[in-house]
Amino acid sequence: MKTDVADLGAGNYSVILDGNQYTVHLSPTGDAEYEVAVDGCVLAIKVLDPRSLAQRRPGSADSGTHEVRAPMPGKVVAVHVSVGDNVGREQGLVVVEAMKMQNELRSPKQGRVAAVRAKPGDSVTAGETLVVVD
Amino acid sequence: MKTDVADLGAGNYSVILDGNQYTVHLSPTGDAEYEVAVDGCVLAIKVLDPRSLAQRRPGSADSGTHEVRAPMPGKVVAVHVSVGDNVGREQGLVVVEAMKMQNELRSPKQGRVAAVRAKPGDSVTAGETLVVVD
Amino acid sequence: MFRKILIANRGEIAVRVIRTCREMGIRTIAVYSEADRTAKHVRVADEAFAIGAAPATESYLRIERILDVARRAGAEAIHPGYGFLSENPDFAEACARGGIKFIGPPAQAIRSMGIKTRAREIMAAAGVPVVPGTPSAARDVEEAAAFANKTGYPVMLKAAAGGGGKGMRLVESPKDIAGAWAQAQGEARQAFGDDAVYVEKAILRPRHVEVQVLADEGGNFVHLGERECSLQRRHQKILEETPSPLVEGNPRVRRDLCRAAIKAARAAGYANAGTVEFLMDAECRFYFLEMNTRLQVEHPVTELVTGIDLVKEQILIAAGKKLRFAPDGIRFSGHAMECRVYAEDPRAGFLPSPGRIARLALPEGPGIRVDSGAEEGWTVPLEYDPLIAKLCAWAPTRDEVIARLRRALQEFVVGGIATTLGFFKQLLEDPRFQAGDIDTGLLEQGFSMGTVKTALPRDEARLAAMLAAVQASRDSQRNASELRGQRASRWKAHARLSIAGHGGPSR
Amino acid sequence: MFRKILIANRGEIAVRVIRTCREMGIRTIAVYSEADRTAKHVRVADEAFAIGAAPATESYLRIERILDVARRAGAEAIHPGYGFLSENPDFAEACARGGIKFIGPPAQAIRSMGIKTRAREIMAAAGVPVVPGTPSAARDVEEAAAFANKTGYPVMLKAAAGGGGKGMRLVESPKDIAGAWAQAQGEARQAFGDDAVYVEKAILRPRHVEVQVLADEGGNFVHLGERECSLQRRHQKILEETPSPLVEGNPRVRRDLCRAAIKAARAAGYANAGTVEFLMDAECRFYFLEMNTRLQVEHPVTELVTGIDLVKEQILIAAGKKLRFAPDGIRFSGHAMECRVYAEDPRAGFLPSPGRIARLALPEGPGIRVDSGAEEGWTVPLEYDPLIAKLCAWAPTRDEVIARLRRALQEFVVGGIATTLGFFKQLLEDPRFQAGDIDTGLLEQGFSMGTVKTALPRDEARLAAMLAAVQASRDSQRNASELRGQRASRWKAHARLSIAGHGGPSR
Repeated sequence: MKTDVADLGAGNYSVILDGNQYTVHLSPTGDAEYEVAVDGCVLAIKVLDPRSLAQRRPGSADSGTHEVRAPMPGKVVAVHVSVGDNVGREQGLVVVEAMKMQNELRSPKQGRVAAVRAKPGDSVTAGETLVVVD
Repeated sequence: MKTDVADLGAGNYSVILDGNQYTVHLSPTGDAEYEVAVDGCVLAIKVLDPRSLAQRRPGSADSGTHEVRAPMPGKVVAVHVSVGDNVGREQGLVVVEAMKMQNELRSPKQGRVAAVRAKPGDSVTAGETLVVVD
Repeated sequence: MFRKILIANRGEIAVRVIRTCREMGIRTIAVYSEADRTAKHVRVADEAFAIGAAPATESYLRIERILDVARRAGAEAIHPGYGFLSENPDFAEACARGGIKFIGPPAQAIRSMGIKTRAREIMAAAGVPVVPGTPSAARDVEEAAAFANKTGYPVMLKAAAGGGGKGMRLVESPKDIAGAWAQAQGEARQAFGDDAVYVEKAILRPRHVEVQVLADEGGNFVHLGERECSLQRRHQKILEETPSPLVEGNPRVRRDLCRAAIKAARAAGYANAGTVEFLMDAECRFYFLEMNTRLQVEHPVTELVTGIDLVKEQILIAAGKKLRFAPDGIRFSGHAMECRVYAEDPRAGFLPSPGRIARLALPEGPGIRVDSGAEEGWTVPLEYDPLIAKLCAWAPTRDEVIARLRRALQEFVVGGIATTLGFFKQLLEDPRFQAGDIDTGLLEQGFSMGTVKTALPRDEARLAAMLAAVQASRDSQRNASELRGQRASRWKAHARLSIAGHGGPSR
Repeated sequence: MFRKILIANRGEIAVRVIRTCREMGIRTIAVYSEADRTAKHVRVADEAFAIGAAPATESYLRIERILDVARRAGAEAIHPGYGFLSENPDFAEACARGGIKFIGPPAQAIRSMGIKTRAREIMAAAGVPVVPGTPSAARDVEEAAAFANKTGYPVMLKAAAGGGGKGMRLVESPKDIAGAWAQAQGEARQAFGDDAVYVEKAILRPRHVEVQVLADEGGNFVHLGERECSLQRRHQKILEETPSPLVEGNPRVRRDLCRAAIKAARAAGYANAGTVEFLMDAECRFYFLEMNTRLQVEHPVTELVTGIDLVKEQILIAAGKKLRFAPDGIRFSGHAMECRVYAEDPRAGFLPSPGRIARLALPEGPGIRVDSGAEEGWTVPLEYDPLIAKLCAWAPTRDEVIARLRRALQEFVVGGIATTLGFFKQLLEDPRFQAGDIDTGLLEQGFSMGTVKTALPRDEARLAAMLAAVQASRDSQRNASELRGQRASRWKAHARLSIAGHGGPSR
């Protein structure tokens, strides 16, 4: 297959594969990690360097603790739980408001509230941990 | 007068003077030198730092020698003069072509051709000296 | 004619109004909150004045501050845009008291149309069809339930001071009415400071069809045809078009609808530009819903099929000019649609997505119109409405408009934040939408980015994405190495890739 | 219908054609030279193939290479755009031989209209008015002088194979004819490889008015009204509009003009989209000038007042479809204008200004259409035509179009290279232009960026510029200091400034 990649600047690439042209938009989301838009679809891509592979530690994905993070910057308008509360899956924990819209963050699992790091009136940034569920 | 300057990024500034709003586009043309577009007009502005003022040397503007430079990148299609030729003011010296358009460069003064640094077929960049008239 | 107009708004609509003022040779005054100093509406205005802190209650909703700027800067008129103070009769009155022309209807018309129950009364008295309902706000849940039992379920609870879907609840059966009543009251109180709620018979699978009207201050009225606005999410319009696919084939319905709109505007004592909204059932029976006493977000589609600049007409009317169009003097041509581009992430339940716009490339070419309040490099603030741009298309036929929008969406790039652009790409492929078979429930029921089956792009497109990523990674590594003054690392061209895909239809 | 079309062109017109193909569901194939790998027309196409080195003679003019790509990629038709091979009858024939449909007229029509003297002959025989002149190329300067003496000066010398103003000379008196003859011959030889020159009576202060025609392959013809293209520099159009301000007030002239255009197209044996150009004197007498056997640069203004997508009609006609419009079935609405945005520096005698586009902000909003071949970050190559974008506006009246363009020009930002945007800002303020009193000499005689009196912006705007510069300088110094890890230098807020101004009208 004949491939040709041209950098158009500002995260845009023109990729021609056997004559078929694709415009690809990349936004870096981390070290060698990209959110990639092509054909109106968005893909998350991580480029794995063989060297960095060696340094990777085995995954610790399933430890049982979940952090509920703000999905967007905004303002906390309500906190429904306290430390020690038992919560069900999908139970509402915190309400964050941005752009005139309120969004309720729910518990990803059944469990116990291990920490509450937000109170009504707080301004939060995207990705900030608001509640920890054990 | 109440002044307020806001940086909009990419060389754009919003300047509000007693309520009147101006959008100013700056392109740097050198150290603290800018081409500035405001109100559809273009100004050349140099910001003089008092420290750098001290270092400036007296101008050597009127030495009598003139360099005729390419006003744009392009290709030399004709050279009408040779070293030693006497030329009149406005006499054609070199023809440069770019974007399907031919442009004749003329002598800025009456004088003698001291150097010819281009020949037909040469690719030249903007600002490159093509002919020196003494 | 006015020499100076203050625009008491922000975002795309402020920019939109400024454009027309500029074309008319009228000097423009922008106002801005602390969050908007670098906003586009400030930059395109001739004059700009700060009016307070970021929350709208501290700035764009402050009547006295805005009037103070108007007086200081010598504004002769104020255009309120939509939202904020545009439907606030106290603002219209305060303008009048201050000797500044409010570009909109008389305060009395705003006030009576703003109380939904009062508006219904006026319309019923004028012979405009209204949905059967309680004549005014229900006293309590018992009165609401009694009406529902008499009329039959389902019914709709609605805030009397309402708008924008706030304080609205559909009740399907008697057992749900108590809970819904409490919710509707609570929302109404929070949103409008008024918990009055009334009850209407629910129209099933209704379509939202509205009529644009213009009236001068001498009592002349004209309509500019209908707009179909049935595509909504959480009672917010998301895509609008004209003509309405349903009404288009029924000239008699259109005639009756537009006549009813004029009748409604007359009954409201209206002047300037306004919109009469109707609910329409599948048999094309229509009922007065409410009157919006301002310019609508979706006004460009009407402009595209009539060639009339509605903001210009608003200004001319406010300046006391007579209507320039006879009722039969308006030519309608072709079809137009508008996509509201929101800073929301459709792949995450339409969560707001404020942030910096790293890249902005607008679609161009035949039949495309864009109205945006955003610029590359600008940070979308989180304090306001998430509408950042409106993408409109015109073409001779509806099918061609859809094809054109599809093309334009491929050209439209907003980088750095999530937007609803991808959502529209999918919506345009929906067979029900393409057939014009739409109602206000379509997006909630049969269609959403979360529930619709999404496919990954075909293999080759995925490969292209990977190659670009490898290349970018290589470039950044090289740059990083150079910066650190180290030797370029040996990069394995056959680096391994991990890919996760979400969203987007297959090509 | 074709499933795949190859676009044998580059720049804005290739992008323009691709847009319509995409809307029609037709897959597009771009071709590109080495200088154009990152060009927009490549990026918006579905497929893209390299065809050679940067000079057009090595790529975009290579018939065999283009046909080879068409064959390999499975193109069923080729759209030639304008320029390059679009009026090359050998290319049209080669396409036909290769079994690929050429989207344009029959080779025979291109050939006969391409030889200017032959075209004149055909038109005179068909009863289309032509300018009095030598029936074919003059044998020598003596024959030219003899004709000039008989008809009376001034006369025009023109290259028989000409176009674009090359090989054209106005001769005002007998003493100039020998020199002009040599120059015209020389230019004609260089530009077209053919030094045949003919003589015509010169029309003084002529207007350039052209008529858009469409013809299907079954011999049906329709016109889409006239375009006024009198605003030219060095015989290159720079601003076009429709309707023509001169013709607009003369329905009889328009009728005769459009009839003559249809007659001309018939006489040429024409099919597909074409344009019949006329010279018109102040008394509205018109004379056939030439026929352009392709899509014109300025076709969007016709699209804006008719709502017809000319590229779509071209493709439908090439696919054998019957014309979709009856002669009286086309509705004309309002007024439209086009500004050609060139990468040229109007403050330096319109020198070409290739280079990197550091910033690109397009105008938007009501009535604005942009067709560009440029993108932010892209470098305009120096090998090709300097046209980077076309800014068009539509409005109900000519005055409103001018106001709209003026507004749009304030929004249009191209950073990094010089463009003709500033030139248009001045042109739109010219009273003669505003009055519609234009002829092909206006820009050369009464108006140029060099000769027109330019004013500096008013004091306050200058001050704003200075403040921004001081701020930027301060920022960059701070950044530089931080990068170097040094302590931020003490910057004197009252830094001295030196200012030199050029260009631009006062506000």
